[in-house]
Amino acid sequence: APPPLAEKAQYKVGFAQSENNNPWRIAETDSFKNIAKECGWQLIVTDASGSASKQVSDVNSMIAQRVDVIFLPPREERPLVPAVKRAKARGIPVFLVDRKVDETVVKPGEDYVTFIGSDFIKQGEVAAELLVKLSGGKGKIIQLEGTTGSTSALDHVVGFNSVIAKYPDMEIVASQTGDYARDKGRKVMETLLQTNPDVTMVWAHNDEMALGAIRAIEAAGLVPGKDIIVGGKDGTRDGLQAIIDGKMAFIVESTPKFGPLACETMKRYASGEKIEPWVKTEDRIFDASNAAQHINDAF
Amino acid sequence: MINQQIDKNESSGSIASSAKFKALLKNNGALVALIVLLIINAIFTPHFFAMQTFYINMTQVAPIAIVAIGMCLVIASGNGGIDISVGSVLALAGALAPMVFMSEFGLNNPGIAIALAIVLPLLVATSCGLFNGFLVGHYRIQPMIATLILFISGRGIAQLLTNGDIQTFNNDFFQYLGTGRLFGIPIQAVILIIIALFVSWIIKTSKFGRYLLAVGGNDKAAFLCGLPTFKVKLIAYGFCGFCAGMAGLFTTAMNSASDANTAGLLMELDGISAAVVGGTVMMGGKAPVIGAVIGALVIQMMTYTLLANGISDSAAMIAKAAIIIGAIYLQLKNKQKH
Amino acid sequence: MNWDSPILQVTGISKSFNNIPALNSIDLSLNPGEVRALIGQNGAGKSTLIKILNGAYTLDSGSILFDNKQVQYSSPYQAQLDGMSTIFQEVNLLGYRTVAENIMAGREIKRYGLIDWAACNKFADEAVKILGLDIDVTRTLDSFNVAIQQLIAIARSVSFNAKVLIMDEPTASLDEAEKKTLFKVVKDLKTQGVAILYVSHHLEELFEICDSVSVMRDGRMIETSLIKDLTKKDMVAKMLGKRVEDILSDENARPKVCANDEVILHVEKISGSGVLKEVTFELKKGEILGLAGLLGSGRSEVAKRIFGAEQDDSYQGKISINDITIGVNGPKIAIEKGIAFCSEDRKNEGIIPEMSVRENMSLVILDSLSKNGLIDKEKEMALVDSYIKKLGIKVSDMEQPISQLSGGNQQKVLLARWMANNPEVLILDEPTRGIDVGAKSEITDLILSLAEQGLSVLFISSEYEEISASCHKVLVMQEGISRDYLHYDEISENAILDELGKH
Amino acid sequence: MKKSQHPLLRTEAVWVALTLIIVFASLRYDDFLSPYNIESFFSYNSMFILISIGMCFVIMTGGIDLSVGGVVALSSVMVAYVSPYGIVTALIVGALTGLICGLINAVVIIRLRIAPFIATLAMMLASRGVALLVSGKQSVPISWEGSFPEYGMGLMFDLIPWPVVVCLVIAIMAWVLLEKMPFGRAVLAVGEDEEAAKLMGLKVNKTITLVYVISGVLAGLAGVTLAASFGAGQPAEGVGWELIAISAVVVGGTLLTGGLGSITASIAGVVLMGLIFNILNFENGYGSFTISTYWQSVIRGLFLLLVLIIQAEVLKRLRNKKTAQ
Ligand SMILES: Nc1ncnc2c1ncn2[C@@H]1O[C@H](COP(=O)(O)OP(=O)(O)OP(=O)(O)O)[C@@H](O)[C@H]1O
Ligand SMILES: Nc1ncnc2c1ncn2[C@@H]1O[C@H](COP(=O)(O)OP(=O)(O)OP(=O)(O)O)[C@@H](O)[C@H]1O
Ligand SMILES: [Mg+2]
Ligand SMILES: [Mg+2]
Repeated sequence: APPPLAEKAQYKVGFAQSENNNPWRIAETDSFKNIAKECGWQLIVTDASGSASKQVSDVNSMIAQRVDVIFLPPREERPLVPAVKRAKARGIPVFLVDRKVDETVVKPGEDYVTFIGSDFIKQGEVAAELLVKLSGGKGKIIQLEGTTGSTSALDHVVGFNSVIAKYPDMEIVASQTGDYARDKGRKVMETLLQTNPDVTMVWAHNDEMALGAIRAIEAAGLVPGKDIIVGGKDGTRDGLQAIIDGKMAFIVESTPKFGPLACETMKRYASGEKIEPWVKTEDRIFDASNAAQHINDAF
Repeated sequence: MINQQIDKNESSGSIASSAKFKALLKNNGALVALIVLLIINAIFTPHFFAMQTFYINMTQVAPIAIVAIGMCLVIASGNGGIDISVGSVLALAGALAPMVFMSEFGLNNPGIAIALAIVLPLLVATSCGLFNGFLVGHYRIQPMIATLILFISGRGIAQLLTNGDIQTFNNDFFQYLGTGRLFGIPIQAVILIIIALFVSWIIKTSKFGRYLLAVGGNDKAAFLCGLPTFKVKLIAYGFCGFCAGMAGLFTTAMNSASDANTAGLLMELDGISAAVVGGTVMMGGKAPVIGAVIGALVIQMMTYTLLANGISDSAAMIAKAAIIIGAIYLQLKNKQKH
Repeated sequence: MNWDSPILQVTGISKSFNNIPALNSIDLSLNPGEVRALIGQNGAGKSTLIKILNGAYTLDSGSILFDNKQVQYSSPYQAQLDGMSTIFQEVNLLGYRTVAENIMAGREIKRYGLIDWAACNKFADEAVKILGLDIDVTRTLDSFNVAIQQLIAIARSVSFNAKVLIMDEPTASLDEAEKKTLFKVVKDLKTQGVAILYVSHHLEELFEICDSVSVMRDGRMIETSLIKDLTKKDMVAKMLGKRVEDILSDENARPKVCANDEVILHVEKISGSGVLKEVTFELKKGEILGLAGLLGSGRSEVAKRIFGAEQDDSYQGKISINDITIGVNGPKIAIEKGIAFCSEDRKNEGIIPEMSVRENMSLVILDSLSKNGLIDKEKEMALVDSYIKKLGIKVSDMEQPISQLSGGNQQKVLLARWMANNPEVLILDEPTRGIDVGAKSEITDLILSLAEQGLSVLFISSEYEEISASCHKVLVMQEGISRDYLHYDEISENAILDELGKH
Repeated sequence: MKKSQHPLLRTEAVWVALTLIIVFASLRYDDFLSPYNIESFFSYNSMFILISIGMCFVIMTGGIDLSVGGVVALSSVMVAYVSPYGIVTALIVGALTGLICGLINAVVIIRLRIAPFIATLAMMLASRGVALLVSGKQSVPISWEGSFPEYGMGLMFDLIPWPVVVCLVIAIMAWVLLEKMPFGRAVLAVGEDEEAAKLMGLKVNKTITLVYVISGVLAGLAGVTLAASFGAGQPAEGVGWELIAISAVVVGGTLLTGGLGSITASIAGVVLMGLIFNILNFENGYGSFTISTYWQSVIRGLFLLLVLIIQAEVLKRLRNKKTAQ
């Protein structure tokens, strides 16, 4: 079992962010910072700038500082295994946030307390099903992938492709990385659109790339939402605005606001409750019907 | 003797011109690479011959090419000249522009704000370049390390200013910088061509150009000739900063958003590759500005070709490496023969 | 000594660069214990021949017989191991490394596979002692002046047990005292049976040490004869390919007395953080003032100080030109005030190698050649063309890169660079270093005629012969202090030497 | 006994800064000098020490190696695949991977006469490309059984992580190589003046080849550490590591122009730069205020600026004084 946690008024808490360079990550970090006071945390935040090994080293420096709890959004599945192992060895309970680590090596309820987060494969499936519904199961698709090698990007591809494969009239004509960035997403989309003019759908692994794709579609003289259906993921303010403007068809939510859930889960654990291995977040679907309603609490 | 030469040239005009073209190709690995890429595209890439292809490549190449021009001058200024901070400066300038016209003052004075949103980022970017130039020229810190400082901190400053947020905006005037066309040519390309021709002309005909190449060729000798070596370096680095700033404005305008976190990432590599593929020698003392632009076109066409043909970006990296080495090797080989 | 079985025999060596012949069927033979002078104008092919002998270049045709073996070395180092050592025109050692490391480089003494520094230092110490150098071999090379560095280079070569020693202008940066040391070494080696091939543009010194002379011209070997059969004039005539009668005698070179009294340049008690302690002198209009002194006496520093070439806060003293005081804020101000300066280090501080003759020449006067920051190219070409003609600079055309010119012609381009700016004071630091007699006298003539037109010249040279021939007045410097003047009538080589010996 | 250190090589700055920073941090933070922190600090930074030693050799010849980050990634991927065969195999495969990359660098630089900056920039792209291709863009799992993970996560004598031991051995070897072997002298000679080195009979091409090979091999070994201590073959890791290594070497007083350099000072440079991260983490934990990550990069830049300006000022004084001896 993972190391126990005493019930205290004040905790020294480590949050080892993997990178802080996109709105989603920033919102995630902020949600931990925002809940800290209310939850009685003295929060140590580190930033691994996208390097898995630095993230391990950040966790190590937290262990050295004898934190009570570590919240870890692992940059990647496999490389963060040692971090989890070491924390356990030093008697510090770890909560994984938003991404998992390799479950064949370390297990929830044993090496770490639990995984708090969404199901990336599911998100991919949901997105694919939405496209099927909107297109009537027919058409050509471009997929804009997340950063090469990231777990989320890999899982999204798996989920998305598995559903599309079931529809013979649907074809993914191109699947390229846009690095989760608007600029790159735009450039890639511009090029892909040029070589695949008959494309009718785009799914981007985050709203930023979707927004970039929209710019590219417009620049090509086409109308997003009419000529080409665009789907996103996350639920950013800009993304929801694009739905309201009719440029984006849907967004599969992937909330970064783990702070409250993390606080609650930790309290439950401290009180001795047995925690389920996966604390799932409720991911909604945003579309024209509800975008306006949610835009004010989007990040 | 000179007269004789002219006679000879005239009598064999057509032969001379075709020989000239051959010589041009021989001396310009970048041009060869570009032509090869165009042929490959003509054969393999679907829908390659379309106006839209031209537009896309023009708008996408503009930031790289402009940075490459700045990089070309910095490398030409000698003593290991290089500027690896261009990406960070690009991000900084790109982040500043929307901050200006989305500020309260900007919203109240839209006209002035647009002008300011262009001038201020360029000023800041130029200052960043001047700062680099100061470290290089005054403290004689090796350029790669001197510019490493802003490479690390520049983006941090941009992120601090924007709090890491992406700033999305809707501003037709400013977006014109990204999507506008002049005589049917994307506005960035027009600006790029103007800058390239102007700088190339300056290098060839002006006192500053001569100074730059002299300082790059032998800065001690240039100093003893009373040339303002420090000022020349300041201008070269400052101008490189300016170019990075311009690229930042383009990027922000294209996206109708600024993103301090990712804008211009790895731009220094593209800029350096383009400049060098275009014939800039790392030793300094040579500033082939037009070559740098051609080099940027090579880099851009390569990216486009690989992407358009669905080649994975991992394979694309290897291809890029090969073409950089290939183009430069062609150039060196032909130079050695002379 | 065996004069009949040569240690080195070269027959029919030819070499061309880019189809331009540099050497044309050269024959040469050298006996053990013989000191052979190799002379010729700049570009005659002396260095090329040497580089072929030691394997730096490959030959196109011909054969080299060394020590009764047919050889063709792949590198100078191979030659050195085999007993043929070369001392190159420029010091080719490492300034950051210690003297011992320089001497031992490539053949360090090892113990248990690691370098035995104590043994290395000892070996090096002995190697330099042979040359009469008493220096700490664990100091870095660049803490010694060029002359000592040159001697260290020689020590390295000699320590390879050379059978043939090739020296390419070894005295170019040595002063009289060090030359004496070098000559002594040469004589010692000679008695040990080492054959020496000695390249030099200083024809007088050949009489002191050489047995025989080979003359090269335009890549051909013109003649070899015993030195006692020749006069200096004969040599010059052969080098230039003229008749002896056509060679002007040295006496004509002496400048006319300078009648002017107007002082242009005042230098008062300047000193600096370097060797400069106290230097005071005046330079009159149209006067050529020689600065004589031993190596490291601070002559170059005086020049650089006047020109503001080194920005150093610790400089003191007063310098004024036409009664206007000038500071130390870089050469720009000095140039504006009418000072010109040709550095002793032509390669590193003079030419811009990648640039053409035209661009090199016009660098200082670009301001006056341009309007609104743009260069008037026609004006520039006209000006450059006129100077090429005026100074008789040998170039294929003005767009030729300066690095392709011979040393003498490079120097003329640099002189033209400054003359074009119409300076009032011209500072020349070793302007004839490494330049052949022909070009040398052309340059001296040029300086004399400039002075006649009212230009004041500060002339620094380590050749007292040259100084005494071309100066109105000579200032003797020692260890950063200006001593006495020698006036027009007192000037002679011996007088300078006497003066140097006084203090 | 051997020699006087050349005055242009200024290593004092880095040692003084290092001492100050360690004293400051150990007084301010309780657990800073705890064995755990020291051990984990070095097991992470041992990778940077390895590549910085290689970089130091390359820079001393007047070259530069931008490919180290990519080579680390590629090596870690290759090593992960062979991890079931134990650590010895892994070390060999890692070193071999680096060796091949280094050799290619050297060939491009020497045979094709392409500037090191460009040649290794191309290798930086190529090695990363191969790493991503081979791994299918995903991190490659390692075997959690046997000697491989033990190397990464176990401690020698329950005290020192194995990679740190290896790193230490290599550091000593590098020091001996530089200071006590002819090869080290050749490296410095080539860096100061290639022409002179050639004339002295030093094997210039061999020396240049060897330094790039050394740099490659050490990057390869860093890749082994990355896979073993940090849990997987990581094709996307190592971005920007070349800059960390270069700045560490420069902060250690080595000139980028070549001819001078110090292994120990370069290592001190790595430790100094690494400590900045470590201390910023501790400062956040200290609780008086939180330094946002954006501020951290600004602070790191400023710190680098400070060190460089001090170095430059010292050098300038020295140049002025030099003639006075
Ligand atoms: N590497 C080279 N490439 C092309 N031409 C060369 C090269 N080296 C020498 N030359 C040419 O060969 C000729 C002989 O040059 P060399 O250096 O042997 O003359 P030198 O007699 O040593 O002159 P100096 O007295 O100036 O040293 C010159 O015309 C020179 O321009
Ligand atoms: N670049 C340099 N590096 C090291 N030492 C130098 C340098 N320039 C001058 N010195 C030293 O300063 C002293 C004075 O040199 P300076 O050049 O002024 O003398 P000089 O009389 O002109 O002799 P030289 O004929 O060598 O130029 C010498 O002892 C020399 O060692
Ligand atoms: Mg010569
Ligand atoms: Mg001198």
